[in-house]
Formats: sequence, structure tokens, C-alpha cells
Amino acid sequence: MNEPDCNPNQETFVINLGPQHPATHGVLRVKLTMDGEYIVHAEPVLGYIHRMHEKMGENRTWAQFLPNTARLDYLGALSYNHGYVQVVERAAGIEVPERAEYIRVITVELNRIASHLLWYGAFVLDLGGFTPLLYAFDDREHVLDLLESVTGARLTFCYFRFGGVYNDIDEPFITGTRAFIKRLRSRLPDYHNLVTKNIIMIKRLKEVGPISAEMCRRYGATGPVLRGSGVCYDVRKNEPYSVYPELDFDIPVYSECDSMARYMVRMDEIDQCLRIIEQALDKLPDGPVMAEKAPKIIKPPVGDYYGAVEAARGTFGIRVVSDGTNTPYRMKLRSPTFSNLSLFGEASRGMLLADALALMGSLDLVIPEIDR
Amino acid sequence: MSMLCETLKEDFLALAPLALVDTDYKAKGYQLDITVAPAQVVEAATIMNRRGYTLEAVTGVDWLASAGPKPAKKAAPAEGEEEPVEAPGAPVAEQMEVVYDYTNTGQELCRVVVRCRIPRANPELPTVSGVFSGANWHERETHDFFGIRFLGHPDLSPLLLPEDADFHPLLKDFRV
Amino acid sequence: MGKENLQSAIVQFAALDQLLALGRANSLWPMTFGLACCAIEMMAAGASRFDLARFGAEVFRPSPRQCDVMIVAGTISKKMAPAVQTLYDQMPEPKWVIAMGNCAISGGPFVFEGQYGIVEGADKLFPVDVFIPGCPPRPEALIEGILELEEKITGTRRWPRVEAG
Amino acid sequence: MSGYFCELYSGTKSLFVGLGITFRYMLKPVVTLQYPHESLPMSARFRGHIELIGDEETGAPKCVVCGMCQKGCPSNCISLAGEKPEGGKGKVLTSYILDFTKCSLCGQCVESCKFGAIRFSKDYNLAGPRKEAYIFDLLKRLEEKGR
Repeated sequence: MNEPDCNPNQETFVINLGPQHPATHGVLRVKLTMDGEYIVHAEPVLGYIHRMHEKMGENRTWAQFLPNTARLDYLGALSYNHGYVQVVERAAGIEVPERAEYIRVITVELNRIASHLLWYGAFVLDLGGFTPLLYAFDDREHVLDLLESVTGARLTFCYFRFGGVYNDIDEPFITGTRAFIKRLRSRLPDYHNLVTKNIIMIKRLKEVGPISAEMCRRYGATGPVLRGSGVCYDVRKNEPYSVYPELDFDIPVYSECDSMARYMVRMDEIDQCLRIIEQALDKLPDGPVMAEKAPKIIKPPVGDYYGAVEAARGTFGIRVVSDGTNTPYRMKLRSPTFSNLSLFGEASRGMLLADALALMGSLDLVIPEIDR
Repeated sequence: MSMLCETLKEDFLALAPLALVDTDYKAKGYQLDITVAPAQVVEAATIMNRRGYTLEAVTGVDWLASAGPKPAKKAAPAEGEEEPVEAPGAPVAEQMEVVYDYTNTGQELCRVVVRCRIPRANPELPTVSGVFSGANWHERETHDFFGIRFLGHPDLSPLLLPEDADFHPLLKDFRV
Repeated sequence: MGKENLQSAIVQFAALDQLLALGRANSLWPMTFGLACCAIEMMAAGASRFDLARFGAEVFRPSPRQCDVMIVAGTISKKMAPAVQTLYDQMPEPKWVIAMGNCAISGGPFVFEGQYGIVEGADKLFPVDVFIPGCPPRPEALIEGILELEEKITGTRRWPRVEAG
Repeated sequence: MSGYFCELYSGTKSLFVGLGITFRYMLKPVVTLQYPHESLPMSARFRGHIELIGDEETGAPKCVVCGMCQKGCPSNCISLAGEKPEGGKGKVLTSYILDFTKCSLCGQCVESCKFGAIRFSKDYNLAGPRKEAYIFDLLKRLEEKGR
């Protein structure tokens, strides 16, 4: 192993965390230079699940790339579906019927809840608590049941289409979703009593892993990480897309900058998601779910297009370059956790190893999305 | 066009970029499209940093002369041109393009694209990782995929590809 | 794989072997080893609704030294392949491998002409005992895979079969 | 000092509150599905691997060998062949092979089929010792089902 470049008078050693480690949520590897229990230098090593999405984007037709978007961030697959269909619709000039947009919002928000619930369970598991995971997965299964009844899949949804959605939602889905909203509202206080107010949790998260707003800006961090640093930035509000402007919801912001703030942002977001879904169900208009004029074969005009959506972990940006043929010329996927993780090296400097894992958990990493 | 974009435009006109185009946000997804020379990349980033923007992504596009789109007309430099121009500075010879996506996390929306063309045979340009720390990984990734060398970058070893990778898979003429 | 990996004893205790196999089959300790999407379904299989503990397979161990079965849940990239291989080598005998999901079986949807980054199937690296197709497979399919492995170890199936449809 | 005792009190309280929740859930009905003994009904839209739909009267596949599913598939899972019988109209399907191990269940094939000849099956719990078993000969499956 290479000699770490740090003070030669200090006795440091190198620890290899990952790529197979339960706390890295997948196959992330971090090379840690340690001074005792303290981190001198942390260097994430990526690429252990690089799946060539961008290369595949150049090899497949516009429609054939759709299933790939579900496999980037598999916890919030529908947001990625949404980002991709949205930028292609922008490029090809396809109008989406209103009902389809409402269905998109409902399903995306349900997916966001599922994602946050899983994160909640896994995060507490990282910190040593096993029980909350079981509660979170119990609720998550209900979301997945609902989503499966419309999309046919549990995880890697491929539901949106250019110009609408694949299937209309039905009455059982609507009543089921309403029942779920009621159920989760009654369960959320339990979540808070079990974890948020727990003394061990507070001790491990309060004032741990501070990330300033300025650091977020330098690294391009978005999502709950940025909102936990006191910056009210959410693509759904700042760059309104779909039917979000017609819905009334708040963006939870905490300015403590610590892991607890990021935890609270996500927990409050679950609440806001429920609000969004409730309103969207109330306002759901009748009509078609697929644009009538949507062309069968997509050939966007020459040029490059950018689109961004708020995924569960931050801004998912996608840049497509079209050369006028039925395959993209270039497809750049800007994943939120790639930028969020890039600040880990700086943020974890001088931290205790155990605290750094709490920080890493609070970044909510999904590795295949970082490596793409 | 928001106030924020207007002030930014003034800043950039002082820099004298190769092209500066107001784009239709609805059609393209961004408001300003700026093409700069390789030597101006760092200065562009400094302006963005001063104005409180954040760097969303850095990426490359490989423009093989044969595979690229039909050359659009050469964008006229500066002077607030209004009509949207397709693919500004479209390829003439084999080129690489480096694209920087900037955005503002404040209340006003302004997405800016800064591009820079470099010859494909010798793809080199200065790094902006000194200005935006987040550019470090993005540039490493771009080097992985396209072999573009960012001069002054602290560490250009492969990020996503295996440590000993010596190929650049997103080049259009890449074959296994 | 499996029984034939054990060194044959000078004196054969058939009944004892069977007992041992039964014990092994009902306490399969998988390795905590999630690669990609399928790992989430693996977690779901271990959580409240599906509860792998009912089959003695809930003890997900982070160390390969304590595991019997490796569930390859996700795409193996070429960069990851040496690590996966090492983990497999570090597991004590007898050991079994379950390839969960299409990526682990054959590279799945990530196989295309000119692909440069993934290993096309876990069986290119080491022998695989049970294949579970799907993208990702449902948790029931993973349970089915564990039961299939139990059947392979003991030679009989203790649990009823479920007809899909 | 008082801060210390305050913390001790609130900390102990939080632990008991947590235990109380666990206790409450202990008395609630079990959420676990006893899988091999009972199973969930698959929703109507559940996506298993695809299968051919046979004509209700003759049992012959509805497929007219247009090849749209093959073209639409992102992962090249489908290979089909047909031949034109002498004197007959249109093509007749002779083989339809699905390599399920490469499928991503995106549904492009079912969507692109204008003749309603394929659908998703409800096979949700496949597992077995051979990977070749998941390269399905759908025509044979259809025949077996018809029998």
C-alpha cells in the first residue's frame, strides 16, 4: 500500500473500507488514512458497479433506454423515469396530457416515500438499531404493493412513456393509496418516538458531520444534503416541472448542517409527500393518459437538451445530445449522489471513524447511481 | 430572462467569449449558452463562483466529423443574439467538446451552459477544480470516458474504470 | 458443489451425513453482499413480510469466514470481479452460491455488443448452485431459491411447492 | 450537574418509550406472509416473463411473425422465426425463443405487439439449478399449456 501523504511525524495507517462492507450500502470503497480513531484523509474509490449506462445510451434507441433509467437509482426509479421522459419530451416537443402528469406525480411521490423509508431503516441499521428497519419495510411493502398494481414491478419500474404513462390508474389504487396515507400518518409518530427522540440517536447525530452551505455549493451537492444545510433548493419549487406548481407543499429546511438535520429533512419530506399525493388524488382530472400525437419512433431535432428533476437524493440532471436519428448521440447522466459523495473526503477529515459512517449514512448513497 | 441571467451576461460580455446565446428555456432546458476558448474556462468558472452559482456537472462530447450533426451556421460572437442557434459552434474538424452545467441554488432560476471546443487530436484544457472542488471528480470521470486531459488537475487516475484502464469507452471510435 | 466437496471419510456414516446435511440446509448463513438492485429485494426478503428467518437463513454475516452461502445479488463489474472472487475463496467449505437476478446469471440487460465493463454471469467466476431469474426477482423467488438449495443439500424438499399463476 | 441528570432522565424515558412501541406492536397481528404455505395473489399487471397467447378456438399462437417485439427489445432477448405455408395466408410461427436471463421486464415487446399475441406471465417464483432452464421455448410452453 502506498505511503499516505501526511505529516511524517504522525503515526498513521491506512484502512480499506469496502468494497464489500455493510455500511457502504453497496460496493463503495473508501481508502481511509487514520490516526488512531481519527480520519486524516478519506478517499472514496468508485467504479465497482460501473454499468456503462452512458455508453448504452448511445447504443440504444430513445425508447429502449427507458429501462436503464430505472436501474440507476433503483430506490427512486420513477423519478429517473420522469427525468428522462421529460427531457425527451422537451426535445421532441411532445405534450403530455394532464392526467398523465398527475399520475406521474402520485407515483413518483409514492416512490420517494418508499425510498426514504428504506433509507430510514438502513440508516438506523448503520447506527446499530435493527428494529426500525422492520417497521420501515412493513410500510414500504404497502407502497410497493400499490406501485406494483399499476406498474407491474416492485423496484425497477419502467412505467412512464414519452407522452404519458403506460397504464391508467384504477379505483382500487386510489382507495388503496388513501388508506396508505392514513396508515403512514398514524405510523410516523411511532417512527419519531422510536428513533428521532431516542437518546442514542440524538447523541450520535447531533453536531456530527457538519456540511456547510458553502461546501455544498462548491461540490454541487443537492437534495436533502443541501436542505439540511439551510439552503431551500428543490427543483420541484425552483424549477417547477410537471404539475408541481399546482400543488401546495413545503420544502423542509434545517439549518443545523449536521447529520440530524439531514435525517429530519427526509423525515419531514415523507410528510410532505403524503400531502402532495393527497392533493394530486383530489385534483386528478379525467382524460387520456397518453398523448394522442406521440410519435411511435422518436427522433428529436438536432441539438442538446437539459432536464432536471428532484429525485429522492437530489437533483437528477440529464443532458441529451441528439443528432436527429433514433439513437441519442450522447447521454450524460448527472446523478445527485455522485456530487453528494464527492464532499465526503473533505467533510470527514478529523472525524471519528464511527461518526464518519453516520455521515456517510446521512448522505443516502446508492452506489449504482454514482458509478452509472 | 431573469435579472440574474442579465447580470451574468454582462459579466461574460466583459470576458469576450466566442459565443453567447440566449436560449429558449422551454425548448432547451437552460437559459444561457456560452462558448468560450480553452484559456477562458477557468475565468468563466471564477465568474460563476463569484456570482454564487454551483457546478452541476462536467462532461464531454466527442464530435467525430463524420458522425456529428450537420454543421449549423457559426454562431456570431456576443452582442446578445436573440434567435436560438442549434449546436453553437458546430464541428468543422474532429473536435471534443467539454460542457459545464452551472445552475443557481438561489430563488431565481438560471441555468447556464458553458462549452469549450478543443481539438480531438490533442484534447487538453485547464482544470476548474481549483475553483469548484466538485469539478475534481467530474473532470476525472470525463478523463476516464474521453481521455481529455485537464491541465493542473491534482489526480487524473481512473475514477469509474478499473485502476489500470487505458481505454476511453465513450469515444465514438472506441472498440473493445 | 456441496456434498461432493467434503473429503470422503474412511468409514461412511450415511445417517450422520444426512443429519449434518439437514442441519446445514436449515441454517444457511448468507453473506451480506449486495451489489445492486437485487440486494434491495434481498433486504426485503429478510424483513418483516417475507422473513427469511423462518428458514434459518436470516443471519446475514458481513464476513465471508462465517458464511455458507453467497447470494450474488447484482451486476458483477470487471472492477469488482477480483473482490467477488476473493470473497468466494475466503468462504469455508462447504459453500454454495446463489445467483440472484438476471445480471448475476448472464449479465442481464447490461450485455450489449461492445460492452467493456461487466462480467457476463457469476458462473464465469465460480460454480453457481441456484439461479433465480428476474429483474429483480421478487422476494418469494429468493425464498424459493433458498428452498431449492435446501433441496440440493438434503435431497428432499421439506416445504410445499407453490404453483404460480 | 443538573444537565447530567436531566439527560439521564430524558434518555431513560426515550428508551422506555421505544420499548413501549415495540411492546404495542408485539400484540398486533403478524405481518409475515408464511410463504410456501400461503402466497400473495399477483396483481393483474404483474410482469413475469412473457408468454404467447393462443387462439381460443384452435390453440394456435396469435403471433403473425411481424418481428416487432424482437426489434423493440432493448436487450435482444427474443428470437423468433416463421415460415410461409404453401397456399396459406401470412406466416406461421415456427419458433419463439425468449432468453429470460437477459430480460429487463420493461414491457416494450408487449407494447409493440399490435396483434395481442404476447402477455406477461405470472411466474413470480422461479428458481432452479440450471440457467439454461430460463431460455424459454415459448411455443412449446404454449402447446403444453393447451394440452
